[in-house]
Amino acid sequence: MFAVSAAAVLVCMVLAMLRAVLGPTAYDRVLALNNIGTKTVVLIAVLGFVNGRPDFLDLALAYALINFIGTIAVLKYIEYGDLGASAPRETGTE
Amino acid sequence: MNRAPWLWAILFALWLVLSWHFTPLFLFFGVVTCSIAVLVVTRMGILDRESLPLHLAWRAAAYVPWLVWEIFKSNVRVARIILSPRIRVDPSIVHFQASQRTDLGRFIYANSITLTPGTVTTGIVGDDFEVHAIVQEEIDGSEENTMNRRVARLEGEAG
Amino acid sequence: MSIVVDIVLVTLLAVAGIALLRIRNLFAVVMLAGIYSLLSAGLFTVMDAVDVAFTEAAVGAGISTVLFLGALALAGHHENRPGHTPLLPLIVVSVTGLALVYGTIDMPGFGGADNPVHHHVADHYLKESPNEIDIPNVVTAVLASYRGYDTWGEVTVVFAAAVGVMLLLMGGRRSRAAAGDNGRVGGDGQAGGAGDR
Amino acid sequence: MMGDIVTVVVWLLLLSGGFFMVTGSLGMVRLPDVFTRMHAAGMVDTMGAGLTLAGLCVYSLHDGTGLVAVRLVLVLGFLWFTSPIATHAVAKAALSGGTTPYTVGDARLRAGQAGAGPDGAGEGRTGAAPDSTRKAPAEDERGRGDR
Repeated sequence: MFAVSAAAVLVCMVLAMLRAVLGPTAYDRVLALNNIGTKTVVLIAVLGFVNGRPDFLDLALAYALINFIGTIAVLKYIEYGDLGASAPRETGTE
Repeated sequence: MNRAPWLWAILFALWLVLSWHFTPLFLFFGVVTCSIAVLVVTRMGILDRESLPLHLAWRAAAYVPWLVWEIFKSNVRVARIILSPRIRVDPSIVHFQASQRTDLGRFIYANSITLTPGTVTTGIVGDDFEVHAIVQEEIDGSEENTMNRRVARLEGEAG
Repeated sequence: MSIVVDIVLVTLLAVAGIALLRIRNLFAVVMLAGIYSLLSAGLFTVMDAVDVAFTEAAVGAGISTVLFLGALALAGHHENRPGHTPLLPLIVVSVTGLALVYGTIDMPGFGGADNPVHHHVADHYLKESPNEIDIPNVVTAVLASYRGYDTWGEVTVVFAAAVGVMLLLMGGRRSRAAAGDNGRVGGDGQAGGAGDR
Repeated sequence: MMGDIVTVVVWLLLLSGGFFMVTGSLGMVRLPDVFTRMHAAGMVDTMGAGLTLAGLCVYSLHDGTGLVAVRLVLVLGFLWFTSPIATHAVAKAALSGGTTPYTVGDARLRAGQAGAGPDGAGEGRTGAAPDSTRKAPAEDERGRGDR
Protein backbone atom coordinates (compact mmCIF):
# COMPACT_ATOMS: atom_id res chain seq x y z
CA MET A 1 0.00 0.00 0.00
CA PHE A 2 2.95 2.33 0.47
CA ALA A 3 3.87 1.75 -3.16
CA VAL A 4 0.61 3.44 -4.19
CA SER A 5 1.52 6.43 -2.07
CA ALA A 6 5.02 6.58 -3.54
CA ALA A 7 3.53 6.43 -7.04
CA ALA A 8 1.23 9.35 -6.20
CA VAL A 9 4.19 11.39 -4.98
CA LEU A 10 6.11 10.64 -8.16
CA VAL A 11 3.17 11.74 -10.32
CA CYS A 12 3.06 14.95 -8.31
CA MET A 13 6.77 15.52 -8.83
CA VAL A 14 6.28 15.21 -12.58
CA LEU A 15 3.46 17.78 -12.47
CA ALA A 16 5.47 20.21 -10.34
CA MET A 17 8.44 19.73 -12.67
CA LEU A 18 6.17 20.73 -15.55
CA ARG A 19 5.38 23.96 -13.74
CA ALA A 20 9.07 24.58 -13.02
CA VAL A 21 10.01 24.16 -16.68
CA LEU A 22 7.07 26.16 -18.04
CA GLY A 23 7.50 29.05 -15.62
CA PRO A 24 6.40 31.63 -16.73
CA THR A 25 7.49 33.93 -13.88
CA ALA A 26 10.29 33.46 -11.39
CA TYR A 27 7.72 33.07 -8.62
CA ASP A 28 6.16 30.06 -10.33
CA ARG A 29 9.57 28.44 -10.31
CA VAL A 30 10.16 29.21 -6.64
CA LEU A 31 6.76 27.73 -5.88
CA ALA A 32 7.66 24.61 -7.85
CA LEU A 33 11.03 24.35 -6.09
CA ASN A 34 9.42 24.60 -2.69
CA ASN A 35 6.77 22.11 -3.70
CA ILE A 36 9.24 19.57 -5.04
CA GLY A 37 11.11 19.96 -1.76
CA THR A 38 7.97 19.06 0.19
CA LYS A 39 7.35 16.11 -2.09
CA THR A 40 10.92 14.89 -1.67
CA VAL A 41 10.40 14.91 2.09
CA VAL A 42 7.22 12.84 1.73
CA LEU A 43 8.85 10.57 -0.84
CA ILE A 44 11.76 9.76 1.47
CA ALA A 45 9.37 9.04 4.33
CA VAL A 46 7.20 6.78 2.17
CA LEU A 47 10.15 4.98 0.56
CA GLY A 48 11.46 4.13 4.01
CA PHE A 49 8.22 2.26 4.62
CA VAL A 50 8.23 0.66 1.15
CA ASN A 51 11.63 -0.83 1.87
CA GLY A 52 10.61 -1.74 5.39
CA ARG A 53 13.33 0.37 6.97
CA PRO A 54 11.95 3.67 8.15
CA ASP A 55 15.34 4.76 9.49
CA PHE A 56 15.76 7.49 6.91
CA LEU A 57 13.24 9.76 8.55
CA ASP A 58 15.98 11.89 10.09
CA LEU A 59 16.88 12.77 6.54
CA ALA A 60 13.30 13.84 5.82
CA LEU A 61 13.40 15.90 8.99
CA ALA A 62 16.54 17.70 7.88
CA TYR A 63 15.18 18.18 4.35
CA ALA A 64 12.08 19.91 5.63
CA LEU A 65 14.28 22.52 7.31
CA ILE A 66 16.82 22.90 4.50
CA ASN A 67 14.02 23.38 2.00
CA PHE A 68 12.54 26.15 4.11
CA ILE A 69 15.86 27.95 4.48
CA GLY A 70 16.50 27.69 0.75
CA THR A 71 13.08 29.10 -0.12
CA ILE A 72 13.47 32.03 2.25
CA ALA A 73 16.96 32.80 0.89
CA VAL A 74 15.66 32.73 -2.68
CA LEU A 75 12.74 35.02 -1.89
CA LYS A 76 14.93 37.41 0.04
CA TYR A 77 17.11 37.62 -3.01
CA ILE A 78 14.13 38.24 -5.31
CA GLU A 79 12.70 40.89 -3.08
CA TYR A 80 15.83 42.83 -2.17
CA GLY A 81 18.25 41.77 -4.88
CA ASP A 82 20.80 40.91 -2.24
CA LEU A 83 21.17 38.25 0.42
CA GLY A 84 22.79 40.52 2.97
CA ALA A 85 20.12 43.19 2.86
CA SER A 86 17.79 43.59 5.76
CA ALA A 87 14.14 44.40 5.29
CA PRO A 88 13.24 48.06 5.42
CA ARG A 89 11.66 48.72 8.78
CA GLU A 90 7.94 49.13 8.58
CA THR A 91 5.89 49.71 11.65
CA GLY A 92 3.47 46.95 12.47
CA THR A 93 4.70 44.41 9.97
CA GLU A 94 4.79 40.97 11.42
CA MET B 1 9.63 33.59 33.98
CA ASN B 2 13.06 32.46 32.90
CA ARG B 3 12.73 30.68 29.60
CA ALA B 4 16.25 29.32 29.16
CA PRO B 5 15.74 26.18 31.31
CA TRP B 6 12.49 25.45 29.50
CA LEU B 7 14.20 25.72 26.12
CA TRP B 8 17.01 23.51 27.36
CA ALA B 9 14.55 20.88 28.58
CA ILE B 10 12.65 20.89 25.28
CA LEU B 11 15.84 20.62 23.24
CA PHE B 12 17.20 17.83 25.40
CA ALA B 13 13.92 15.91 25.16
CA LEU B 14 14.16 16.29 21.38
CA TRP B 15 17.74 15.01 21.50
CA LEU B 16 16.74 11.96 23.54
CA VAL B 17 13.82 11.11 21.25
CA LEU B 18 15.83 11.49 18.06
CA SER B 19 18.94 9.71 19.30
CA TRP B 20 17.46 7.04 21.65
CA HIS B 21 20.91 6.04 22.82
CA PHE B 22 21.41 6.24 26.53
CA THR B 23 25.13 5.59 26.84
CA PRO B 24 27.03 8.18 28.89
CA LEU B 25 28.91 9.38 25.80
CA PHE B 26 25.76 10.28 23.90
CA LEU B 27 24.07 11.83 26.91
CA PHE B 28 27.17 13.96 27.36
CA PHE B 29 27.07 15.05 23.72
CA GLY B 30 23.41 15.92 24.14
CA VAL B 31 24.01 18.01 27.23
CA VAL B 32 26.86 19.90 25.56
CA THR B 33 24.93 20.49 22.32
CA CYS B 34 21.79 21.73 24.06
CA SER B 35 23.82 23.97 26.33
CA ILE B 36 25.64 25.56 23.40
CA ALA B 37 22.35 26.12 21.57
CA VAL B 38 20.72 27.73 24.60
CA LEU B 39 23.81 29.84 25.21
CA VAL B 40 23.83 31.14 21.65
CA VAL B 41 20.11 31.90 21.71
CA THR B 42 20.41 33.70 25.03
CA ARG B 43 23.33 35.78 23.84
CA MET B 44 21.41 36.72 20.69
CA GLY B 45 18.67 37.99 22.97
CA ILE B 46 15.85 36.40 20.97
CA LEU B 47 14.47 34.25 23.76
CA ASP B 48 11.24 35.91 24.80
CA ARG B 49 7.51 35.24 24.94
CA GLU B 50 7.31 35.47 21.15
CA SER B 51 9.97 32.92 20.32
CA LEU B 52 8.96 30.44 23.02
CA PRO B 53 5.24 31.04 23.68
CA LEU B 54 4.85 28.63 26.57
CA HIS B 55 1.84 30.55 27.87
CA LEU B 56 -0.12 29.47 24.78
CA ALA B 57 0.61 25.76 25.07
CA TRP B 58 -2.63 24.68 26.75
CA ARG B 59 -4.99 26.83 24.75
CA ALA B 60 -3.19 25.78 21.55
CA ALA B 61 -4.20 22.19 22.31
CA ALA B 62 -7.80 23.22 21.69
CA TYR B 63 -7.02 25.47 18.73
CA VAL B 64 -4.94 23.07 16.63
CA PRO B 65 -7.61 20.35 16.12
CA TRP B 66 -10.14 23.02 15.09
CA LEU B 67 -7.57 24.47 12.66
CA VAL B 68 -6.91 21.02 11.17
CA TRP B 69 -10.63 20.56 10.58
CA GLU B 70 -10.83 23.98 8.89
CA ILE B 71 -7.84 23.06 6.72
CA PHE B 72 -9.58 19.86 5.71
CA LYS B 73 -12.80 21.65 4.76
CA SER B 74 -11.07 24.30 2.67
CA ASN B 75 -8.92 21.62 1.03
CA VAL B 76 -12.08 19.93 -0.17
CA ARG B 77 -13.41 23.22 -1.53
CA VAL B 78 -10.20 24.02 -3.43
CA ALA B 79 -10.02 20.44 -4.72
CA ARG B 80 -13.53 20.85 -6.13
CA ILE B 81 -12.43 24.01 -7.97
CA ILE B 82 -9.36 22.35 -9.43
CA LEU B 83 -11.11 19.16 -10.49
CA SER B 84 -14.07 20.84 -12.16
CA PRO B 85 -13.75 20.43 -15.93
CA ARG B 86 -13.67 24.18 -16.53
CA ILE B 87 -11.74 26.07 -13.90
CA ARG B 88 -13.87 28.80 -12.39
CA VAL B 89 -11.94 31.16 -10.17
CA ASP B 90 -12.61 34.72 -9.23
CA PRO B 91 -9.48 35.58 -7.26
CA SER B 92 -9.52 38.81 -5.33
CA ILE B 93 -7.54 40.70 -2.73
CA VAL B 94 -9.48 41.66 0.36
CA HIS B 95 -8.57 43.95 3.25
CA PHE B 96 -10.01 43.46 6.71
CA GLN B 97 -9.33 44.27 10.32
CA ALA B 98 -7.91 41.70 12.70
CA SER B 99 -8.74 41.95 16.36
CA GLN B 100 -5.57 40.49 17.88
CA ARG B 101 -3.68 42.70 20.28
CA THR B 102 -0.15 41.30 20.04
CA ASP B 103 2.19 40.69 17.15
CA LEU B 104 2.32 37.03 18.13
CA GLY B 105 -1.46 36.77 17.83
CA ARG B 106 -1.38 38.42 14.41
CA PHE B 107 1.40 36.07 13.37
CA ILE B 108 -0.65 33.03 14.37
CA TYR B 109 -3.74 34.39 12.66
CA ALA B 110 -1.87 35.24 9.45
CA ASN B 111 -0.27 31.82 9.30
CA SER B 112 -3.59 30.11 10.01
CA ILE B 113 -5.12 32.01 7.09
CA THR B 114 -2.26 30.99 4.81
CA LEU B 115 -2.31 27.40 6.02
CA THR B 116 -5.93 26.97 4.94
CA PRO B 117 -5.81 26.62 1.16
CA GLY B 118 -7.90 29.15 -0.70
CA THR B 119 -6.63 32.10 1.29
CA VAL B 120 -3.11 33.53 1.52
CA THR B 121 -2.06 36.46 3.67
CA THR B 122 -0.07 38.74 1.40
CA GLY B 123 0.63 41.63 3.75
CA ILE B 124 -0.02 43.06 7.18
CA VAL B 125 0.17 46.71 8.18
CA GLY B 126 -0.90 47.21 11.76
CA ASP B 127 -4.32 45.58 12.13
CA ASP B 128 -5.00 45.66 8.41
CA PHE B 129 -4.71 42.22 6.82
CA GLU B 130 -4.39 41.92 3.05
CA VAL B 131 -5.60 38.49 1.97
CA HIS B 132 -5.67 36.92 -1.47
CA ALA B 133 -8.53 34.47 -1.96
CA ILE B 134 -8.99 32.05 -4.81
CA VAL B 135 -12.76 32.57 -4.85
CA GLN B 136 -14.59 35.41 -3.23
CA GLU B 137 -16.70 33.14 -1.00
CA GLU B 138 -13.59 31.83 0.74
CA ILE B 139 -13.06 35.12 2.46
CA ASP B 140 -16.31 36.92 3.14
CA GLY B 141 -18.06 34.06 4.89
CA SER B 142 -18.35 33.80 8.61
CA GLU B 143 -15.41 31.40 8.89
CA GLU B 144 -12.76 34.09 8.83
CA ASN B 145 -14.57 35.82 11.67
CA THR B 146 -14.65 32.58 13.59
CA MET B 147 -10.94 32.10 13.09
CA ASN B 148 -10.30 35.70 14.07
CA ARG B 149 -12.20 35.24 17.32
CA ARG B 150 -10.56 31.92 18.05
CA VAL B 151 -7.04 33.30 17.60
CA ALA B 152 -7.93 36.27 19.77
CA ARG B 153 -9.11 33.83 22.43
CA LEU B 154 -5.96 31.73 21.99
CA GLU B 155 -3.90 34.83 22.58
CA GLY B 156 -5.57 35.08 25.94
CA GLU B 157 -6.03 37.74 28.55
CA ALA B 158 -2.32 38.11 29.23
CA GLY B 159 -1.94 39.46 25.70
CA MET C 1 9.02 -0.57 -6.94
CA SER C 2 12.55 0.71 -6.53
CA ILE C 3 13.20 0.39 -10.26
CA VAL C 4 10.11 2.47 -11.06
CA VAL C 5 11.23 5.18 -8.66
CA ASP C 6 14.67 5.08 -10.26
CA ILE C 7 13.25 5.46 -13.75
CA VAL C 8 10.94 8.34 -12.85
CA LEU C 9 13.61 10.21 -10.91
CA VAL C 10 16.23 9.77 -13.62
CA THR C 11 13.73 10.94 -16.25
CA LEU C 12 12.96 14.02 -14.18
CA LEU C 13 16.69 14.59 -13.78
CA ALA C 14 17.12 14.46 -17.54
CA VAL C 15 14.23 16.89 -18.04
CA ALA C 16 15.72 19.25 -15.48
CA GLY C 17 19.14 18.97 -17.11
CA ILE C 18 17.84 19.73 -20.60
CA ALA C 19 15.77 22.64 -19.29
CA LEU C 20 18.90 23.91 -17.52
CA LEU C 21 20.72 23.96 -20.85
CA ARG C 22 17.92 25.57 -22.82
CA ILE C 23 16.90 28.36 -20.46
CA ARG C 24 18.88 31.59 -20.70
CA ASN C 25 17.43 33.29 -17.64
CA LEU C 26 19.99 32.50 -14.97
CA PHE C 27 17.53 32.88 -12.13
CA ALA C 28 15.39 30.10 -13.56
CA VAL C 29 18.57 28.08 -14.02
CA VAL C 30 19.37 28.41 -10.30
CA MET C 31 15.85 27.28 -9.41
CA LEU C 32 16.14 24.27 -11.69
CA ALA C 33 19.58 23.45 -10.28
CA GLY C 34 18.00 23.37 -6.83
CA ILE C 35 15.32 21.01 -8.10
CA TYR C 36 18.04 18.90 -9.76
CA SER C 37 19.83 18.59 -6.43
CA LEU C 38 16.66 17.58 -4.59
CA LEU C 39 15.89 14.94 -7.22
CA SER C 40 19.38 13.48 -7.14
CA ALA C 41 19.26 13.47 -3.34
CA GLY C 42 16.06 11.43 -3.63
CA LEU C 43 17.87 9.10 -6.01
CA PHE C 44 20.75 8.66 -3.57
CA THR C 45 18.24 7.79 -0.87
CA VAL C 46 16.75 5.10 -3.08
CA MET C 47 20.28 3.74 -3.50
CA ASP C 48 20.69 3.65 0.32
CA ALA C 49 23.50 6.21 0.23
CA VAL C 50 21.93 8.26 2.98
CA ASP C 51 25.04 10.23 3.91
CA VAL C 52 25.60 11.25 0.30
CA ALA C 53 21.94 12.21 -0.02
CA PHE C 54 22.22 14.30 3.10
CA THR C 55 25.27 16.13 1.78
CA GLU C 56 23.64 16.64 -1.59
CA ALA C 57 20.55 18.17 0.00
CA ALA C 58 22.51 20.44 2.32
CA VAL C 59 25.15 21.54 -0.17
CA GLY C 60 23.35 21.22 -3.48
CA ALA C 61 19.88 22.43 -2.62
CA GLY C 62 20.77 24.62 0.32
CA ILE C 63 24.17 26.28 0.27
CA SER C 64 24.97 26.31 -3.44
CA THR C 65 21.57 27.82 -4.29
CA VAL C 66 22.29 30.62 -1.86
CA LEU C 67 25.82 31.08 -3.25
CA PHE C 68 24.54 31.13 -6.84
CA LEU C 69 22.04 33.78 -5.88
CA GLY C 70 24.74 35.82 -4.21
CA ALA C 71 26.78 35.58 -7.40
CA LEU C 72 23.74 36.55 -9.48
CA ALA C 73 23.25 39.63 -7.32
CA LEU C 74 26.70 40.74 -8.42
CA ALA C 75 26.74 39.50 -11.99
CA GLY C 76 23.29 40.00 -13.48
CA HIS C 77 20.60 37.72 -14.76
CA HIS C 78 20.94 36.93 -18.40
CA GLU C 79 23.27 34.46 -20.02
CA ASN C 80 24.68 35.53 -23.36
CA ARG C 81 24.51 33.11 -26.23
CA PRO C 82 27.91 31.51 -26.79
CA GLY C 83 29.76 32.83 -29.80
CA HIS C 84 30.95 29.45 -31.06
CA THR C 85 28.94 26.51 -32.28
CA PRO C 86 28.17 23.87 -29.68
CA LEU C 87 29.36 21.09 -32.00
CA LEU C 88 32.92 20.63 -30.70
CA PRO C 89 31.93 20.63 -26.99
CA LEU C 90 29.13 18.20 -27.82
CA ILE C 91 31.58 15.81 -29.47
CA VAL C 92 34.04 16.06 -26.58
CA VAL C 93 31.32 15.45 -24.02
CA SER C 94 29.85 12.55 -25.98
CA VAL C 95 33.23 10.84 -26.36
CA THR C 96 34.00 11.30 -22.66
CA GLY C 97 30.59 10.00 -21.70
CA LEU C 98 30.92 6.96 -23.93
CA ALA C 99 34.37 6.26 -22.49
CA LEU C 100 32.94 6.41 -18.98
CA VAL C 101 30.08 4.09 -19.93
CA TYR C 102 32.63 1.72 -21.52
CA GLY C 103 34.56 1.84 -18.26
CA THR C 104 31.54 0.71 -16.27
CA ILE C 105 31.28 -2.50 -18.31
CA ASP C 106 34.24 -3.90 -16.41
CA MET C 107 32.79 -2.97 -13.06
CA PRO C 108 31.05 -5.56 -10.89
CA GLY C 109 27.27 -5.45 -10.69
CA PHE C 110 25.69 -2.68 -8.66
CA GLY C 111 25.09 -3.64 -5.07
CA GLY C 112 26.43 -7.20 -5.42
CA ALA C 113 27.37 -8.72 -2.08
CA ASP C 114 30.55 -10.40 -3.36
CA ASN C 115 32.04 -7.32 -4.99
CA PRO C 116 35.75 -6.89 -4.11
CA VAL C 117 35.10 -3.46 -2.62
CA HIS C 118 32.99 -5.04 0.09
CA HIS C 119 35.75 -7.43 1.22
CA HIS C 120 38.78 -5.24 1.64
CA VAL C 121 38.27 -3.53 4.99
CA ALA C 122 34.49 -3.23 4.99
CA ASP C 123 34.07 -6.56 6.77
CA HIS C 124 36.33 -5.43 9.54
CA TYR C 125 34.50 -2.10 9.88
CA LEU C 126 31.11 -3.74 9.97
CA LYS C 127 32.11 -6.38 12.51
CA GLU C 128 34.45 -4.50 14.78
CA SER C 129 33.37 -0.86 14.82
CA PRO C 130 30.85 -1.35 17.68
CA ASN C 131 33.64 -2.80 19.82
CA GLU C 132 36.45 -0.57 18.70
CA ILE C 133 34.71 2.80 18.61
CA ASP C 134 31.30 2.28 20.22
CA ILE C 135 29.36 4.41 17.75
CA PRO C 136 26.07 2.94 16.48
CA ASN C 137 26.40 4.34 12.96
CA VAL C 138 29.11 2.56 10.96
CA VAL C 139 29.36 5.32 8.35
CA THR C 140 30.01 7.88 11.04
CA ALA C 141 32.58 5.61 12.64
CA VAL C 142 34.42 5.17 9.34
CA LEU C 143 34.34 8.85 8.43
CA ALA C 144 35.23 10.27 11.82
CA SER C 145 37.62 7.63 13.09
CA TYR C 146 39.05 5.10 10.64
CA ARG C 147 39.42 7.78 7.99
CA GLY C 148 39.75 10.64 10.44
CA TYR C 149 42.75 12.29 8.74
CA ASP C 150 41.06 12.05 5.37
CA THR C 151 37.90 13.66 6.70
CA TRP C 152 39.95 16.30 8.45
CA GLY C 153 41.59 17.21 5.15
CA GLU C 154 38.25 17.32 3.36
CA VAL C 155 36.74 19.53 6.01
CA THR C 156 39.71 21.87 5.79
CA VAL C 157 39.35 22.13 2.01
CA VAL C 158 35.59 22.72 2.24
CA PHE C 159 36.08 25.33 4.93
CA ALA C 160 38.74 27.14 2.91
CA ALA C 161 36.47 27.09 -0.14
CA ALA C 162 33.55 28.44 1.88
CA VAL C 163 35.65 31.27 3.31
CA GLY C 164 36.99 32.08 -0.14
CA VAL C 165 33.54 32.23 -1.70
CA MET C 166 32.23 34.37 1.12
CA LEU C 167 35.13 36.77 0.74
CA LEU C 168 34.51 36.98 -3.00
CA LEU C 169 30.80 37.62 -2.57
CA MET C 170 30.94 39.96 0.38
CA GLY C 171 34.09 41.91 -0.43
CA GLY C 172 32.35 43.92 -3.13
CA ARG C 173 29.52 44.90 -0.90
CA ARG C 174 31.72 46.10 1.90
CA SER C 175 33.79 48.34 -0.35
CA ARG C 176 30.61 49.81 -1.85
CA ALA C 177 29.18 50.39 1.57
CA ALA C 178 32.41 52.10 2.55
CA ALA C 179 32.05 54.35 -0.49
CA GLY C 180 28.77 55.57 0.94
CA ASP C 181 26.44 53.69 -1.40
CA ASN C 182 24.12 52.38 1.25
CA GLY C 183 20.87 53.38 -0.41
CA ARG C 184 20.21 49.97 -1.87
CA VAL C 185 19.86 48.38 1.53
CA GLY C 186 16.81 50.52 2.01
CA GLY C 187 14.02 51.19 -0.40
CA ASP C 188 15.31 50.65 -3.91
CA GLY C 189 16.36 47.01 -3.62
CA GLN C 190 13.62 45.78 -5.94
CA ALA C 191 13.35 42.49 -7.71
CA GLY C 192 14.99 43.83 -10.84
CA GLY C 193 17.70 45.60 -8.91
CA ALA C 194 20.26 42.94 -9.61
CA GLY C 195 19.76 42.75 -13.31
CA ASP C 196 20.96 46.19 -14.27
CA ARG C 197 24.32 46.14 -12.55
CA MET D 1 -9.25 -7.91 13.91
CA MET D 2 -7.38 -4.91 15.27
CA GLY D 3 -4.88 -5.32 12.48
CA ASP D 4 -7.65 -5.24 9.86
CA ILE D 5 -9.03 -1.97 11.15
CA VAL D 6 -5.56 -0.44 11.18
CA THR D 7 -4.94 -1.60 7.63
CA VAL D 8 -8.20 -0.03 6.46
CA VAL D 9 -7.43 3.22 8.25
CA VAL D 10 -3.91 3.36 6.81
CA TRP D 11 -5.26 2.69 3.31
CA LEU D 12 -7.85 5.43 3.70
CA LEU D 13 -5.32 7.96 4.96
CA LEU D 14 -2.75 7.15 2.28
CA LEU D 15 -5.29 7.18 -0.54
CA SER D 16 -6.88 10.46 0.53
CA GLY D 17 -3.43 11.98 1.06
CA GLY D 18 -2.43 10.89 -2.43
CA PHE D 19 -5.69 12.28 -3.79
CA PHE D 20 -5.11 15.72 -2.27
CA MET D 21 -1.49 15.72 -3.35
CA VAL D 22 -2.27 14.84 -6.97
CA THR D 23 -5.15 17.34 -7.04
CA GLY D 24 -2.94 20.09 -5.67
CA SER D 25 -0.21 19.35 -8.20
CA LEU D 26 -2.81 19.31 -10.96
CA GLY D 27 -3.94 22.69 -9.72
CA MET D 28 -0.39 23.98 -9.96
CA VAL D 29 -0.48 23.14 -13.64
CA ARG D 30 -4.05 24.17 -14.43
CA LEU D 31 -4.66 27.36 -12.49
CA PRO D 32 -4.09 30.64 -14.33
CA ASP D 33 -1.56 32.66 -12.30
CA VAL D 34 1.01 32.37 -9.56
CA PHE D 35 -1.34 33.52 -6.79
CA THR D 36 -4.01 30.95 -7.54
CA ARG D 37 -1.33 28.28 -7.95
CA MET D 38 -0.17 29.15 -4.47
CA HIS D 39 -3.45 27.86 -3.07
CA ALA D 40 -2.98 24.58 -4.93
CA ALA D 41 0.57 24.29 -3.58
CA GLY D 42 -0.90 24.85 -0.13
CA MET D 43 -3.07 21.79 -0.62
CA VAL D 44 -0.01 19.63 -1.24
CA ASP D 45 1.72 21.01 1.84
CA THR D 46 -1.22 20.68 4.21
CA MET D 47 -3.57 17.80 3.50
CA GLY D 48 -1.48 15.94 0.94
CA ALA D 49 1.60 15.63 3.11
CA GLY D 50 -0.48 15.63 6.30
CA LEU D 51 -2.74 12.69 5.50
CA THR D 52 0.10 10.66 3.96
CA LEU D 53 2.34 11.16 6.99
CA ALA D 54 -0.61 10.47 9.30
CA GLY D 55 -1.13 7.17 7.51
CA LEU D 56 2.52 6.24 7.99
CA CYS D 57 2.20 7.35 11.62
CA VAL D 58 -0.78 5.07 12.31
CA TYR D 59 1.02 2.18 10.65
CA SER D 60 4.20 2.62 12.67
CA LEU D 61 2.27 3.06 15.93
CA HIS D 62 0.52 -0.24 15.30
CA ASP D 63 3.84 -1.74 14.26
CA GLY D 64 5.32 -0.90 17.64
CA THR D 65 7.95 1.52 16.38
CA GLY D 66 6.85 4.55 18.32
CA LEU D 67 10.06 6.45 17.68
CA VAL D 68 9.31 6.48 13.98
CA ALA D 69 5.88 7.92 14.74
CA VAL D 70 7.48 10.70 16.79
CA ARG D 71 9.75 11.54 13.87
CA LEU D 72 6.83 11.61 11.46
CA VAL D 73 4.98 14.00 13.74
CA LEU D 74 8.08 16.21 13.88
CA VAL D 75 8.39 16.19 10.07
CA LEU D 76 4.75 17.17 9.75
CA GLY D 77 5.15 19.85 12.40
CA PHE D 78 8.10 21.40 10.56
CA LEU D 79 6.22 21.29 7.26
CA TRP D 80 3.14 22.95 8.72
CA PHE D 81 5.16 25.61 10.50
CA THR D 82 7.31 26.50 7.53
CA SER D 83 4.86 26.11 4.65
CA PRO D 84 2.69 29.18 5.37
CA ILE D 85 5.76 31.34 5.93
CA ALA D 86 7.25 30.26 2.61
CA THR D 87 3.90 30.77 0.85
CA HIS D 88 3.50 34.21 2.39
CA ALA D 89 7.04 35.09 1.33
CA VAL D 90 6.31 34.02 -2.26
CA ALA D 91 3.13 36.12 -2.29
CA LYS D 92 4.84 39.16 -0.80
CA ALA D 93 7.81 38.91 -3.16
CA ALA D 94 5.51 38.44 -6.16
CA LEU D 95 3.47 41.49 -5.20
CA SER D 96 6.47 43.72 -4.55
CA GLY D 97 8.11 42.42 -7.72
CA GLY D 98 5.30 43.91 -9.77
CA THR D 99 3.21 40.81 -10.47
CA THR D 100 -0.41 41.81 -10.08
CA PRO D 101 -2.79 38.97 -9.33
CA TYR D 102 -5.63 38.18 -11.68
CA THR D 103 -8.87 39.51 -10.34
CA VAL D 104 -12.46 39.31 -11.49
CA GLY D 105 -12.94 40.98 -14.86
CA ASP D 106 -9.20 41.21 -15.46
CA ALA D 107 -8.29 41.74 -19.09
CA ARG D 108 -5.75 38.91 -18.92
CA LEU D 109 -8.39 36.48 -17.74
CA ARG D 110 -10.58 37.45 -20.65
CA ALA D 111 -7.65 37.18 -23.00
CA GLY D 112 -7.05 33.68 -21.76
CA GLN D 113 -10.68 32.96 -22.28
CA ALA D 114 -10.99 34.34 -25.79
CA GLY D 115 -8.75 31.52 -26.92
CA ALA D 116 -10.56 28.98 -24.80
CA GLY D 117 -13.80 28.87 -26.69
CA PRO D 118 -17.30 30.23 -27.10
CA ASP D 119 -18.02 30.73 -23.42
CA GLY D 120 -17.36 34.46 -23.51
CA ALA D 121 -19.39 35.96 -20.71
CA GLY D 122 -16.25 36.75 -18.77
CA GLU D 123 -17.02 36.18 -15.10
CA GLY D 124 -13.53 35.06 -14.27
CA ARG D 125 -13.55 31.89 -16.28
CA THR D 126 -10.32 30.74 -17.78
CA GLY D 127 -9.30 28.00 -20.08
CA ALA D 128 -8.00 24.73 -18.76
CA ALA D 129 -4.52 23.25 -18.93
CA PRO D 130 -3.90 23.32 -22.70
CA ASP D 131 -4.65 27.00 -22.79
CA SER D 132 -2.27 27.95 -20.02
CA THR D 133 0.53 25.88 -21.50
CA ARG D 134 0.02 27.43 -24.90
CA LYS D 135 0.47 30.97 -23.71
CA ALA D 136 3.37 30.12 -21.44
CA PRO D 137 6.28 30.79 -23.85
CA ALA D 138 5.10 34.28 -24.64
CA GLU D 139 4.82 35.10 -20.96
CA ASP D 140 8.24 33.70 -20.37
CA GLU D 141 9.70 36.25 -22.72
CA ARG D 142 7.77 38.99 -20.98
CA GLY D 143 8.93 37.76 -17.59
CA ARG D 144 12.54 38.00 -18.71
CA GLY D 145 11.97 41.51 -19.90
CA ASP D 146 10.58 42.49 -16.52
CA ARG D 147 13.65 41.37 -14.73
